[in-house]
Order: sequence, then C-alpha cells, then structure tokens
Amino acid sequence: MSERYSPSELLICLSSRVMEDGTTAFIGTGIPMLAASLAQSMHAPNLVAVFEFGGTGAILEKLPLAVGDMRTYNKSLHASGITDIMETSQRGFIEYGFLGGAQIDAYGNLNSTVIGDILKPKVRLPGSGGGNDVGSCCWRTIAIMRHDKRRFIEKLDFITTPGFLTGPGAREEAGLPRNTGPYRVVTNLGVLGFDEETRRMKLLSVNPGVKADDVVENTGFELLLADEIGENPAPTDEELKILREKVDPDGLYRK
Amino acid sequence: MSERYSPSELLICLSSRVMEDGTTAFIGTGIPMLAASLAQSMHAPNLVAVFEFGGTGAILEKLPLAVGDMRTYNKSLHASGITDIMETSQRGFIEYGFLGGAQIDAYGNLNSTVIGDILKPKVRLPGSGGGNDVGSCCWRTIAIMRHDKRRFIEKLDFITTPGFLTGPGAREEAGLPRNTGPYRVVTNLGVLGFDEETRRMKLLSVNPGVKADDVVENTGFELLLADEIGENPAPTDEELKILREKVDPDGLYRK
Amino acid sequence: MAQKKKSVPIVYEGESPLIQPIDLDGFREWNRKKTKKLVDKRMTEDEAVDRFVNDGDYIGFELYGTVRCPLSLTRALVRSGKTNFRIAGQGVTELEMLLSMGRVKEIDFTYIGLEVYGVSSVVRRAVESGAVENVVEWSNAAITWRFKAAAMGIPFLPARSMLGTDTIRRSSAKVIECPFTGEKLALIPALVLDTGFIHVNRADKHGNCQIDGISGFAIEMSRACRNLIISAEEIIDTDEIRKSPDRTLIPYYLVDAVIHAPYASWPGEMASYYERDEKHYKMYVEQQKTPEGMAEYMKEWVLDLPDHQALIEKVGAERLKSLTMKGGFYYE
Amino acid sequence: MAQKKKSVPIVYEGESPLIQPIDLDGFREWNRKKTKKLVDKRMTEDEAVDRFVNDGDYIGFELYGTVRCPLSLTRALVRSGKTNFRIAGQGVTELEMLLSMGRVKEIDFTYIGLEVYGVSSVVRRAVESGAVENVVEWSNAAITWRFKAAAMGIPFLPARSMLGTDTIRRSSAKVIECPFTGEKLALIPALVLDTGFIHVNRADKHGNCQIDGISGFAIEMSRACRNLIISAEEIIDTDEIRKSPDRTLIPYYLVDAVIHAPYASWPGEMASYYERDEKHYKMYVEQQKTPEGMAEYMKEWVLDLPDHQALIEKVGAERLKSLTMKGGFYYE
Repeated sequence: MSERYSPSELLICLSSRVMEDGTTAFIGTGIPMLAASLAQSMHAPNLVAVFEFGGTGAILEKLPLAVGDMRTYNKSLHASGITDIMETSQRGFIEYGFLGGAQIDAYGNLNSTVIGDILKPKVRLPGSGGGNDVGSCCWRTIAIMRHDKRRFIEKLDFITTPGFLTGPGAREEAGLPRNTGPYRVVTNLGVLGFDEETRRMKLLSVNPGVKADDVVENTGFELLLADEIGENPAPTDEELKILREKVDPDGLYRK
Repeated sequence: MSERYSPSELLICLSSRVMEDGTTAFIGTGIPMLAASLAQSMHAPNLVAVFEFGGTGAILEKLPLAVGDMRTYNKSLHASGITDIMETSQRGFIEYGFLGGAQIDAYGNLNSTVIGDILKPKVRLPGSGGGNDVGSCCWRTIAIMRHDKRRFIEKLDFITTPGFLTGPGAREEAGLPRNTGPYRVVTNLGVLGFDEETRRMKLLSVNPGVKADDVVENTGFELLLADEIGENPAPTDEELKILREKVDPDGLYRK
Repeated sequence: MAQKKKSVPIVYEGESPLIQPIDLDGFREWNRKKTKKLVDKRMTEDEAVDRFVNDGDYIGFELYGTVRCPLSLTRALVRSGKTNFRIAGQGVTELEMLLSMGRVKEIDFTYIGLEVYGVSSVVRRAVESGAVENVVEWSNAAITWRFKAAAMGIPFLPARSMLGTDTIRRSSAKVIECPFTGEKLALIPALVLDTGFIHVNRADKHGNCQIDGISGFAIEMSRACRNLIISAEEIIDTDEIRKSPDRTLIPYYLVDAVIHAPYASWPGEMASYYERDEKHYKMYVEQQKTPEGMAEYMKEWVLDLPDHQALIEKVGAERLKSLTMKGGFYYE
Repeated sequence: MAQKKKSVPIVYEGESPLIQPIDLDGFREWNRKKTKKLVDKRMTEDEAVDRFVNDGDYIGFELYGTVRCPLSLTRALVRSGKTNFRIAGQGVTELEMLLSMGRVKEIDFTYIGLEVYGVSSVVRRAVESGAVENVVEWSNAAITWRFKAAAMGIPFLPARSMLGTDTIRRSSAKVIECPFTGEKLALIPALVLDTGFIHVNRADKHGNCQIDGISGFAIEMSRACRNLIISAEEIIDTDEIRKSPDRTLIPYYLVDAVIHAPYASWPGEMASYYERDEKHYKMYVEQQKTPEGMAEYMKEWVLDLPDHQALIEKVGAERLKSLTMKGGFYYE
C-alpha cells in the first residue's frame, strides 16, 4: 500500500466512486459519511445523505460522531425521525445503503450479531441496528469490509442482514422487495460485485498493488472472477486534497 | 318548551351536564362544541377538548365553523394530525365522543350514510366521517338527536357507526375494544341510557314539560323505562348567561 | 426457515373490490425514478394538471372541511376537462366541483358534507342518480390509515375501528383473527394515489413544505402519491427551510410541482393567514342546492375565469384583506 | 356479518417468546385512568424512579447513541437499587450502566455498541457470561415499529424487513402471506413499556414537550408507555406551549413525571444546547473495557454522587460552558 494515502482513505475513495449523482444514500457514521461527503464534492453534488434517526439532505460540513448527532441534520432539508426514514426506505426512495459486519458470505449476507452460537456466544457483537433494515429495503447495498478468510466465509454464524440469502429468487421468496440486494463489497483488497445469475460474489477489480490471487486467497469461499478484472485507480491528488482539507480536516481517517 | 331558552340551548345544557371534569371529549362542530365550552365554564374546568384533525386542549373562546379550523387549536396544548388523534383514541385516551345521525336503533347503532338501499339510495347522507371511529374507540359515546319515530327506529337502513350492535357481547365479539359503547342519547324529549343487561335503550329522564309517554310514543322501537324517571332541570340562569355571553355571543344557537 | 403449519382465519371480507389495486413494488419502482435533485419545480396550476393528471386517474385532496383547501388546483382541474376520476372522498368543495361536472366515476367515501350547513346537495344528486358508478364506504381514520399504510410501504394496517358495521361491509377491508392475540382485527388496505393535491403555508421551489398548526393528513397523504402537486401561500428560500428542517413536513423529493397560489383556500380558511369567507360560503351553500344554481356558480367562479389570478382579482383585494389575519393562530 | 371461510397461512414464527405480552385492552384501561388534568408533575429523579419503577419492570430509553440521553434518570435508577429489568435494547451508556451492575434479566436487542468506538465490552461480558438470561433480536426499524404499533393501539405492524434472516428467527415476529397481495410479510408485535425515559429540550410542568431537530423515536415511544418519565433541559411556561402547539411532540397527558435536568445528556450531546464531551467519552470508552474500570467509573460518576446537581458540580461549570452551543443546530 502506498504511503500517499491510508487504508481508510483508500476505502473512502473507492466507496465514494460507487455512488451516482442524483441519488439517495443511507449513511452511517464513519467511512460511509466521509465517502458521501467526498462524492458530493467530486462527481455527485446532488447525492442526498439520509441518516437513520431523521436527517435528510444535510450539508456535510462536519463529521458526525454519532448516527443521530446534530451534524447529521446540519442545514438539512428535513429533520424527522427513524420511522419516517425507515418507511421512506421501505417505500423505495433510498438507492444506496452502506453496511458493515464481522462476517460476509458468498451471497453478501452479513453477520454483526454474534461469533459462535447465538445461545452461547463467543463474542456478542452490537446487533443489527439499522443494518437489517438497510439490507432489506435499499435498492443497492454497499458493504465495506476488511478482507480476510475469517471474515469472508462459507457459512455465517448468524445472518443478521440479508444479502441474496440462499441465492437467486431467495429474497423475493422471503418477501423482501423486488429487485433489491447487495451491489458492491468494497475492501482493502478490491471491489467485488455479484453475479447476475448465481447471485454469488464476484471480484470486479483489485486495489493498487493487489493481485486477483491475493483476493482469492483471502476469501474463505469460492470467489467468482469477472472476465476482465480491472485495477482500481489509486486515490487521485484531487480526491486526497478534498478529503484532507474539507471532508476530514482533523485527520481522523488519515491513519 | 319554555321561551326562556331555545331547543338547541336545552340540548347544549343537557349534553354539557353529562361530561365529567378531568376527562377528554371528542368534539365535532356544532352543539358538542358549545356543550364542551359550557361544561368548561361550569362544572368541568379540566375537560379536555379533542378535535379529530389534530387539536388537543384548546381554550374554546371562539366557536369553530369547521372541524379543523384554527379555533379548534387556538391556544391549545398540542396541534398534531388526524392519525395521532384517532390512534390516541384507539389507545383508550378519549372518554367521551359525541355522535349524530339520521337514524338510531334500540342498541344505539347509528346511520349517517344512507336512507334506503345503499346500492339505490333514496337519500345519500354525508357518510361516516369520524363517526364510526368515535363510536368504535371512545369509552362512552353521547348521541345528540331529534326525537321522532322516523329517527328512532327498529332497524336501521345502514349501520354506519357501532352502538351495541346486536346486543350484549356483540361489540367484543366483533373485535371492538372492551367496555366501550353508547352511554347517553340526548334528545329534545329527554335523556336516555342503555340497560346494563340487555344493552337496549332506556329512558332515564324527561325534559321539562315532557311526559314519559310522549317519549315512548315518539320512539319506533320498544323503549325500556328506568325504575324512576327523573325530570331534567331546565337550563339554569347561570348556564344561559354563560352560554349567551361567553360561549355563543353571536347567538348562532339561540334560535 | 423452518415452516410451521398454522394459519389465521379471515373471518370477514368487505364486499367492495379495491378501486385502486395494491402494487407496492410498482410504487417502489416509481419512487426510485423520481428525481432526488434539487430542481426548480415551480409551474402554473394548468401546467401541473396538464403534466401530472390523466383521465381515469385515482386522485385525492388533502384538507379538512373548508380548511387549507387546494382550490386553485381544483379549479384548474375542472377547467382542464379531464374526467372519469376515481377519488378518495374526503373534502367538500373540491369534490362537489368535480361531481357537479360529472367527472367522478368511483368514490372511496368517508365524509362529504357541509358540516353545520348539512348534507351536500351536489353529492346527493351525483350518487342518488347513479352518475357515480361505484361508492365504497370508509371511516375518516380508515381512509387516513390507508394513506399511512402506503406511506409506510406496507399493504395494510390493522385497526380496531369499522368492525361489526355496514361501513366495513361496504368497504374493501378484511377482518382476521390476530395471530398474536386471537382477537378480531380489521385490516385496512393501502391506498396509493395517482395524483394528490395539497395546499400548504410555505414551500421552497423544490417542494420542501411547511404547514402551520394542525397537519390533518398531509404527512400521510403526501407519502402515498405517485404524483404530488403542491400549492403554497408563500414561496420561501431553501435557506429558510435549512434553518429549521424540523418544520419540513413534506420533503421535496415527494413533490412534482410547486405552485405559488396565495389565497388558494378561499373561500375556505388558511391557518395563520386568513379566515373563511363566511358570506361567500353561505352563498355557495345556497347555490349548490340546485343543479342550476351550482352550474351558475361553476360558470361564474370557475369556468369563466382563465386562472387563479383572475379569481383573486374578481374577489378583490379589499375583500381578501378583510379576511386576512394579523399573524399566528393565536387569537388575542 | 356473513362469514366466508378463508384463512391466510402463518408461514413462519420467530422462536423467541414475547418478553412483554401484548394486552391492548389492559393498556387502554391504564390510559383511561391516567389524569387528564393539568397538574404540576415536577419532581426529582429519585422521586420519579421511586414512584414509577418496580423490580422486574419492562423499561426503555429513548435516545440515539450519545444524543439526547436521559442520563440523570439512568443514574438515579442505578442508585435506586431496583433490578431484574427487562429492557428494549436501544441505547448505549444507559444500558451499559444497568448491565454492568447486573440489573438486566432480559433484552429485546437491536444495537448496543459504541458506534465508531466499536463493540461494548460491558455488553459482551453481560451477554457472553449468561448474566442476561434471555436475548431477543430485532432491527432498529422493527423495535420502533413495535412502539409504533403500541402507539397506534394495535397488536402488530406489517413490515418488509427482517425477512429471511436469523434476526427474525431469534425474534418474536411472525411471517404471514398478506391477505390482500399474497406476498410474504413480517408482522412486528406491539411493545408497551412499563416505564419509559425520555430527555427533551423543553417541557412545561404538566409534561408538554418540545424537541429540537430530529425526533428519533420519541413520538412513538412516548405513546407506548404505561408510565412516562420526562427530563428536560428547560422548564417553560404553559403559555409558551400554547403559542406554538404544533411544536408539542409529547402531550402532557402521556407524562407522569417531569424533571428539570440541565445537561442530563452529558457526556452525550443535546441538540442546539451542547456538544458531546469527547474527552470524557473517550475516557469512559477506555474504562468500560474492563470490569474493574467500569466499576470504578460507576463508583466515581454514579454511585458516589447523591444526585444530578452533584454531578453537574463535579463536571464543573467551566467544562460544561465549553461544550455549550451558541444556539440552533445550524453550524456557521
């Protein structure tokens, strides 16, 4: 990894590039927040940030420290509450949702509830929070993960948040809204998508200095490979400048 | 009927006296509004007026002209919307609800939808509005009616709003909240209640100058009579003074 | 998922079919395509009606009685000649105008009447003659819960109202035994409007809306529309919206058209702006009693006027000024 | 009513029993008895906890992360010694305080974590050790819909979330085929709290409450409590409430106790009043990592203090002043 940018900065830039202009994105604290703010300054000035506890359309000038803090509705267009936001998502208004987790499987299902048996937990994790709701009702979800074999595994200890569940048609069969599901997985090794037919995870592009084999080796399930695997451009000078001077001037994510 | 007061003024005073202090009442435009306002000035200073489209706890200084006009939340404690109010009622917070209708039967069911067949209406009436909701979820409803054989009938053309439906246990059997139902019917002839056992309408007291037989004769179904039928005191000087000077200074209801 | 074989009985079904079918995934796809950009949506009433209303649409108006009425839009709708509407029957003057012109085919009916002034003669003529082909009954809470279900993105809401009556018999609701409590429960189906009309106190050009005082069913209905047309007493800067985002009841992304229409609620009232024009309203109440009277009213006050500005001029500045409040819904 | 013999399948049932049974008619009777009079409900945190909380109660806190936290009430609750609570697991510091003291028996769990600072060590210890006897899973939307169902007076709300996951398997939700659309739908059961705690910006002595900015789930939870205890940064005159009744989010009749508690959300933030005390919070995050550290924190910052005033004095006026905002949630 180059010293021009930190691992976090790379993730922020990669996540930022995924989001289209003129769409809405469900933002949690941390990397998604910086990614959305960077996207607003780069290619997506009309990206609408939506925060779970009620903020819509904030001008992202200061980094929120908590998912419902004042900065999530600073100069925003609408400050309501969690049901209004979750129902707006259930109604189909939210395009992107960011997710994280301790484990992910080939269908993009996520675990943020427990390591081990739920009835005798080895590690009790924070739980679904809004994760399951984002994974259920946003049109396209983007998971941001550290990439290793402990996290990218064949069978989750617990499915907290739905990806494609057991494969093609499983979301619809379960009652989840039509044509929704995982879209991208952004990791320290590359960017992954999902095969249209099998709904299994597929490597789309690798990060600078990373080879496709590295990604395969660090994945605990059989990973599909795109016909042509691209290379993600490193963060540009412009991205880094905006990120450091405007989005994260206190350098919280420069490490 | 004495010339000291108008028929409307009598109805207002009778309705007013029914309401206990420290309770809530669902108020529609017209007579219920004046009755609540009079009650606030007489025996029930803590009567909380609730209006269907969102006003709670207004100080009833000016007569509303429409069910959601500014006067229904003038200096009120809470201005919300119809779902908040209806759900507050569904949660059991509203004690009294006022109702009206073109027809009423022995069980206090009301028709405000149609005269004749609903599929070939002779007279299309305004419909349920909030009537059915008030009759379903308030603890005790008070119907205000003109008393004659065309209105007090054996079988309604249409049950718009539930009274005791077909009799004892029928409300609960239908799924309506426990221990709710019709409480009083206030008419130009007297005040009626409902028998605890049969849930049928029962004459409790007659208005000044009216005899029990007059009420029976003007009722189209078999009317139960209380063991002792009282006589409703005429509007007092104090009631009339407050009504005319404070509640209805423009004399809209003095006719 | 492990499957347990159980079921809950549907103990009752209202006999009216749904006038507007439930298609939540279709609504989701529609909402996905609506622009999320802050574009200028200001236009005239005529443009909005032209672009967002079609013959046969299911339409609805948000208001209560004669309060906060989208009447400038209603008049434009009447003048447009569009017809065969299916409507959610809450409102008074709006529906009487459409009914008197024979533009309404089906009604989800809650309350259409003149409150203290009694029954609507226009409604009587339209329904008793059979001109309206289909009338379905609901309570006021039920119709709002229908909007609320759509606003929540779900196919129905449970309720403890309407049960046991002819109102539910003539509705499209169902009654089940609750799978949690075993008690009977009405299920009120979602209702998505093709186009909704709402008049608000203030909006910015993108459609972020503020409403003073009670909000009726504006929050629910605004979220239950494929197309949403807003008229506003005042157009304000988006900076004003951003200063108090907790006052935004209808966010811009729901809105397709914004019309600056002062006094749009006249002869009805507008909270904190103006009171009802009682003199005109009483005159209207008299005229609507006969077909001829109503036709005359429609000609004079709707059809012969080219637009809302012409109405304002016809009513006259002096009359409107006399109705205007000094500010705030706080009588002194 | 004519009966049609039909039914809808319950295709799935979550395996956790309801921690708090559904009794809507009981809730109605409770609500009927609550006073509707405008009485003075001001009291101290200790009095409120003493009067309105019992061992074994199902309790809940309304807040989001470290924002608008009812911490003066939480500290009083800890000091009261009351225990064996069943809780709705949304919140962070409140629950960590109770969990670290072994006061929690069962949790309806959504998210308990430190957001950017990671997992809660207190939660790990309490759940992994089995000290908490029963943990039921929900999503954030689902827990709020549970309050919303109770607030609406109905036994459940349908949802298109949680479906197909272990989250629903470990919940008490059910899945049915929708009687209108035939599609699968989660049914989220109502949740009525025995006692709820909410911190607001302003309240009058009767309990009419105003909240600045986003309202989280205050509207829903306030309507889903048998007892509701409010703390407020400021106590204002009822005349102020009456001047803008559309700012009242929680009406007085829901409220049992009103506590004047400036800086109650410290070390968390309070919209338009003060920002989070990052220095103290980071220290707390470190201390909660070990049982000893957490015990020390609890002793110093909760158990050894007699009341909220003592905490305020311990934090110090200068520190609090440095966190205080100039006004408005509008950064310049």
